[in-house]
Amino acid sequence: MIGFYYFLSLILVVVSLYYFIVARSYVKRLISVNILGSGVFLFFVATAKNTTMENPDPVPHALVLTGIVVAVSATAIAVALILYLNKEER
Amino acid sequence: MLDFALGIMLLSSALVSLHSKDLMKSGVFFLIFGFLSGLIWVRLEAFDVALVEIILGSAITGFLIFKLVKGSKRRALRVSAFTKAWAGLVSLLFFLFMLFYLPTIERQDRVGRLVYENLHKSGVESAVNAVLLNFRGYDTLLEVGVITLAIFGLLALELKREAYHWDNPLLQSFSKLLLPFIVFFSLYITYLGTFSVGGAFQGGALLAGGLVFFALAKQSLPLKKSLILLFMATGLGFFSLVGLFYALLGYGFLTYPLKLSTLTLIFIELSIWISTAFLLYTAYKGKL
Amino acid sequence: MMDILYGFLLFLLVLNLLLGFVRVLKGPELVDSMMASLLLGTGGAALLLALFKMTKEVLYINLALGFALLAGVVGVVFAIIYLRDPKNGV
Amino acid sequence: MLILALFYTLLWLFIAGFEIKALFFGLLVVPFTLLTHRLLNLYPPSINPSALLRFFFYFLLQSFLSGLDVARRVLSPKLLVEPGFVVYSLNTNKQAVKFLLSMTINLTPGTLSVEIKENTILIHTLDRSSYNEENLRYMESLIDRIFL
Amino acid sequence: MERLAVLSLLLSSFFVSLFISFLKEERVFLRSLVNAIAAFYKLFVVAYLLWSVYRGGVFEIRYSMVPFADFYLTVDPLALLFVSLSSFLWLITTIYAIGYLEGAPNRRRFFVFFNLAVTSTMGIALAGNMFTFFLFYELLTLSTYPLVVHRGTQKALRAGGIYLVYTILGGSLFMLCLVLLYMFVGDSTFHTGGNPSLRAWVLENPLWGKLLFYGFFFAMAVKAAVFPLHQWLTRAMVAPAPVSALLHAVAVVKAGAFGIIRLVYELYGVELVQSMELWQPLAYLTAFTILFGSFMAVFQEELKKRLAYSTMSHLSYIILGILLPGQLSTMGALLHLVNHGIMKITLFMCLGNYAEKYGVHKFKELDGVGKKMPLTTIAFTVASLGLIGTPMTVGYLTKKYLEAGAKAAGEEWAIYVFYISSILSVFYLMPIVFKALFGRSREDKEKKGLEVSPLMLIPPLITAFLTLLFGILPPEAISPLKWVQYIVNKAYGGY
Amino acid sequence: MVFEVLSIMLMFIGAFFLLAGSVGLLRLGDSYSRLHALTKADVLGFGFIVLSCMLSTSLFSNWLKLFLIWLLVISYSALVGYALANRKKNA
Amino acid sequence: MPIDLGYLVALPLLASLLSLIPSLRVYTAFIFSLLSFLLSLYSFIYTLMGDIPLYQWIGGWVAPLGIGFRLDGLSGFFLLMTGIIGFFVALYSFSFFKVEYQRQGKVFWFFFFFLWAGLNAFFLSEDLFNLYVVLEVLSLSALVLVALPGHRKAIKASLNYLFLSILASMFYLLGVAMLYANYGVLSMSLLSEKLAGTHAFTYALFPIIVALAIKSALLPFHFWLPPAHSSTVAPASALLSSLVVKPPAYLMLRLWLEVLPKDKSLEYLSIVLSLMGALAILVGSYYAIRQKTIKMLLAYSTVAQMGYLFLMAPLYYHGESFREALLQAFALQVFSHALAKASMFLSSGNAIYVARRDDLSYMPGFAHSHPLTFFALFFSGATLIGLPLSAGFVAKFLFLGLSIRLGFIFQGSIMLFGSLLASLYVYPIWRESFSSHPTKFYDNPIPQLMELSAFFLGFLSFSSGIVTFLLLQGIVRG
Repeated sequence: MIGFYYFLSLILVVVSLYYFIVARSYVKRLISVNILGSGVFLFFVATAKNTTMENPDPVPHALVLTGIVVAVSATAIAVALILYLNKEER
Repeated sequence: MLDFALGIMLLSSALVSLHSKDLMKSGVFFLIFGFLSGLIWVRLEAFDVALVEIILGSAITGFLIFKLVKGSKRRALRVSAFTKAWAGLVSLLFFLFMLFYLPTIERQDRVGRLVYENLHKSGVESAVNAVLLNFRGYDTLLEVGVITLAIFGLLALELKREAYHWDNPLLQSFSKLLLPFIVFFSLYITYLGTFSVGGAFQGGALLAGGLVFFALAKQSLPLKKSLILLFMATGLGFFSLVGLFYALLGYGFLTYPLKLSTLTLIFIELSIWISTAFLLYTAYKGKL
Repeated sequence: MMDILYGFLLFLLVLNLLLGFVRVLKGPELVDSMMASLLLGTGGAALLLALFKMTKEVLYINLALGFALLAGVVGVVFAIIYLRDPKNGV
Repeated sequence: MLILALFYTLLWLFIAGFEIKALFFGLLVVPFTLLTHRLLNLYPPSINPSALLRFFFYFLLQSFLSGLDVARRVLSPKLLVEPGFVVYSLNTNKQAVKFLLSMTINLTPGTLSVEIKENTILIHTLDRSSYNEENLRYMESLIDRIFL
Repeated sequence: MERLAVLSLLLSSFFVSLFISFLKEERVFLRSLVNAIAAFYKLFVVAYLLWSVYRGGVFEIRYSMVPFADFYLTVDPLALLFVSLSSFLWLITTIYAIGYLEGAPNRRRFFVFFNLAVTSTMGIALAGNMFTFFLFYELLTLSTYPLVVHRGTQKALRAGGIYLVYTILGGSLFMLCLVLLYMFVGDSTFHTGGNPSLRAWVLENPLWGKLLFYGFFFAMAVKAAVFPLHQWLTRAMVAPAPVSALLHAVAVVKAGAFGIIRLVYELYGVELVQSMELWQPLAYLTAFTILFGSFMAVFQEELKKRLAYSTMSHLSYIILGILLPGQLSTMGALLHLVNHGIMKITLFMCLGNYAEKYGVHKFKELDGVGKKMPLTTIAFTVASLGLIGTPMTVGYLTKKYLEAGAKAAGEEWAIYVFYISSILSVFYLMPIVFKALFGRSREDKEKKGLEVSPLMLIPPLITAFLTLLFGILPPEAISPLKWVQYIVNKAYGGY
Repeated sequence: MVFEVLSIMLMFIGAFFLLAGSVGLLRLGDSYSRLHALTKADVLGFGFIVLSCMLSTSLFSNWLKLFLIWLLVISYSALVGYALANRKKNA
Repeated sequence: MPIDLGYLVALPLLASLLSLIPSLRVYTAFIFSLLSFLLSLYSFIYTLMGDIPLYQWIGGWVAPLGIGFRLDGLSGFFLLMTGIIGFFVALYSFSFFKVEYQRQGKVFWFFFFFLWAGLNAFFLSEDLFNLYVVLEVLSLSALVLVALPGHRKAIKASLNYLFLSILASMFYLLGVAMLYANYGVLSMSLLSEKLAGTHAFTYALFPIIVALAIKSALLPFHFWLPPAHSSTVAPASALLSSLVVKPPAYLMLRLWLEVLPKDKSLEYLSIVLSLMGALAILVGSYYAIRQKTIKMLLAYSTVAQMGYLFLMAPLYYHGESFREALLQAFALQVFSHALAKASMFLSSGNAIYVARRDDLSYMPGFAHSHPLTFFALFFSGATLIGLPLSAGFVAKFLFLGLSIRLGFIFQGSIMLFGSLLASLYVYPIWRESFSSHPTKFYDNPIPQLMELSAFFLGFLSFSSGIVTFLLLQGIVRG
């Protein structure tokens, strides 16, 4: 099962990487970067499950939590900047 | 079975979100992606992550993305075949690379066991929060720093933004009615953090959601701007002050004595709760 | 026995999500896609509660609480932001 | 205010349990919540409990019926639907009643409130032939009795 | 105490430079005062050092600056020769510059870099190994660039650009050679008679040794303006007179020559250079430079350019003297290092006076200047005679030693080179004197008092006097000659 | 045991209604009608599931929470239904 | 225990918050920048005297569980660098925001101190994941600093920067996750023990290296840097160009020299990096030479100068026996470039302040009208070229020596050629500032503090070469 999640995360990362490069609009780029992040988080969380203990390893969970918060902050500021640029364009 | 279904849904929503020419559709599917990944975290027993993903990763990010999409022109720009080709090549290479990598991962105990062994010394009963607040509290301090930084940065640039709202009485009364509940439950989730799934970020983000809802119904919070600013800075300020305080006392930076750790952590959680809430709220609003 | 029952139950719930998802994918209007938030809100919460039933872990209820609290907000926010401007509607 | 305080305290106690930590946290939570009420100037209206209860059960019934109704229509081989709009004019002019009613309309068989005007509600019905205004009238009166 | 003396030699002008950079432009008096005090102080320290080194004192500062290389300052007789020359001339030039630049803009910047240049000259003199030498050698480039372009005219800027191109390319070559040296040998300390570890290595790898030698030589030949690398020198004459005087008579060009002395005598060692016949092609090149410089000088209309070509040829005297084997030629070279400095500085200061007073820059404008400015013209004439090599002047001594050295080395062709050059120098120097003295008289109004301000007049007179004095002093007296003898005896007695 | 069986049955009923809602979402012709299906059937299905969960737990706090979840879900369903319908109408 | 290293992070953080209070801003800025500078100085001096490497486990939780601070020679040295530049930029900013950009001045300090805290945290951190968070702190505060002027160009530059830096962060995180999946630890010191004899880490290395290359603007990813560094206000440019691009390179060196074991694949990687570095030097210098505006010139020169750090990657791999010398060369290259670039950007701020323009050709006669600023440009330019006495020279000398000793002639020659190119792009600045044509000089005075701080930075960058033995003692000690 873990293999499936690893694979899933891999696909997410690769696909969003492709779209990140291809994307011509900031919005798409932002979305693809966020999805890429989710792929990475998925990888991390799957790692947490890949253990001999009965409970998953809490450390990756905490790290992913941190990662999500960081990603949200970056997204927030990106959104503000893009909106500003769009408004200027009009 | 469930995993596969969820996985396929996740993947397809990601693809649609990435590929769709219509930015709005991308936005919607991004939100769906967030929800689904929340469910996936649940399947992976990462409950804390799930909660954060649902509240922050999907809801708050979703709000932001909506707003962004709404403010952007929706025109499809043509991509040259060359770009596609090299992008495809890069991704393919990366894919193959990772494919070779994946088998090298082995099932093993990592730091997890150590966390459970030291849990009783941390002042928190939930393992994830113990890591977050105590074992790797420094990370969390910086994380609070990052989010504070981002939002203050956004304010500092003074980027004027359009406000979206719906001046609807029903909505207004509903959001108003809901707010105390949300405050209550966000605090409850924060409280849960000390022994179960939950925590300050989750609680704060929940409250932020409520506040955004409140603001969207064309109402303004009866709080002074300076007070909101103070709330926003509370998390970082309090956390670093605590760190400094213990350093000055001689315990060491961010080192809590065993007896006081629970109390300290509760106050830290509260401060993070309130600042997260107002930070994310401001992140959505774009101004004070 | 119970496992099969629960398995079937989960199957039903996932089927529910999948069916809804098909509609969301198909569109044709944005409003239809937006119903996803509603669908995922209730469907997801139901899934969580079913898992609670299976495992008797209280934390699923808390998760469902969070889900329920946010799903609705998301739907309304959707409606407000998206359909604000007549040009961008439908 | 007192009622609210009592309400939240009890809610907290029941939800969080009776540990020391929970009590301590509760001491912070309840004032916070009350403060929110205070800030929003939000106080519970005086209500008639027995009417509320009656409404509640009636609502449950309606909700059940509506669910059944929809499921029946949807699952029948021929879709038994004939969508259309109707306008329902309100008798009352209490704001709260109007809102609560328009919400409940969504959960009663075959109706969906689309637009709330001064004292009319635009309703979308799933099946025009089975639209039943009396039902709504009755509900309105029930709700009207809740708020004193 | 010893370390302090060495350091203060180096740092006195450096601190002056730093101090001045914070002074306001208007604080003329304070600036001049500080400059003068530092110059006198330095002279005092030099005197002290001369005395103690003569009595066998050892002065050195050494610490490991980077993992491979040491920062090493040492005071040996050769260093002292150069130090005393440049600190004396510095004093002279400082006085002159204060007068010359009176009322001119940007004097603060000028003096900052002027002092920095002197610091680097001191460093070059005191460097105890090639690494330290290189540090100050490049610092000299850096600090003289602003002086060259001081005026900021397009011409000056172009000259500065060419100067930088040459010196930085030379510097890169230098650095490359230095790094190679450190990587292969690991030591670049100057030893009397040659660095032993280098010697061992060169004997093992003659090809590399040869390459390295030529690399170093050409890196320094850039500054010494040996034939293909001389372009910058003639153009750099756009700088203000004191700059040309000090830097192009002493600091920059002599630094190159001084570096070659160090290279030949103390890094490779005379024996190695001779046994490997490293010197011969270079000697021919320098001989050609002598002739070329003198020849070109004859046809220069611009006076400063004329002197610049003359500098070029005279520097090659020094280098040829170094390269030719034998004690006598070495003595000639070292003497010429000093003598040429004294004479050239006189000439430049005199030209500066002409230019300042009557705006004379070209040969044809010289008419009758000599009668109006008799003292300046006397100084000029004395120095010119010295450069030509007339008896009773220091120039004669130099030529005598150089010719004797050439004869001793068995390289008679070099003697003819010196002769021809002397004849050519008559042709390019004497017309100036004649034109100044006997040209049509100028119609400018007579001004009262001295011909130029005393600050500008006294320095050339002093140096002109010294030209004569050192020329007629007996060999026993305290003079550069004696010091040079002392050095050469030590150098050749070393092995 | 009786409770257990009952609760599982309830859960299946709930799942059935949810499924019905989704089927409705798929089959119905216009957006308004689809909203009907979602709001009504889903809410009912969810109600059953909540009920079933209530039966299988004995903690009062859980009951309370489940009730609150239910309350939230129905009110949100109603509100979102209204909001979407309204926005579509005025779009 | 000498002093709690946490102060180095917590104090600037606190200062950033306090600086938001308008009435306290100036005092906060002054007191805390002085305090942070003294703290950095103290830690540097500690590395010269005390026993290093010094580990401090935050919260008392030892490595696999908790996070550690690690103070050793290299980090102490970089702390000093941060302290010096931070302090002088602070001094500069006092005046700068008084006379210009008043609105931005209100918020500048917040991000300034945040950046400072982030840099201190980066140099001290010992944990890979913690470094991820710190990288985010750095890039977000840098991003805001880029966007600070608020005009379209700046915003666009900052957006491009933001996207690349998020991408890079994600890649970095992926690499960290991969390492954690394979080895189960995040602390560098533990990782180095676990890595020995294994090969799986080479996979994780790839995303990490890509991320670090993006963040430090190595060649194919360099395009974000010039617009970002050139479009903002002078103090911010100075901070960005001198400090913000350095940490990734530092981390790479750390990984290379202290964490990763010898592995064949690393050798290939190092060659690739080296080629990219060489290209960065050539391309960066080429574009720098072609620029017509001073800030763009300086920004491209940063690209070129960062190239040196990567050019020498094969040395990091092969130069085990010269580890100390390598560390010193690296440290000095970073140090000299940082100081010089900060000074140059500050001086360019002065130039723009008087000339009101960014074009190189609009700063004529600068050496005549504002000598102190010119001195700053002059000394720092000399440092960039790597002329002797400057720390840049010592670094280049060491690099060149090592590359010859280890047989990397190509790297050595690129190095030498690079400094020639550097002189080509520094020279126009000097020439223009000397030019007296057209004869119009800018007579309006520049505030004293602005001139002095630029001058001191330039002077320090130039003269520090002579005391390198003192500066590098910490690195020698370990």
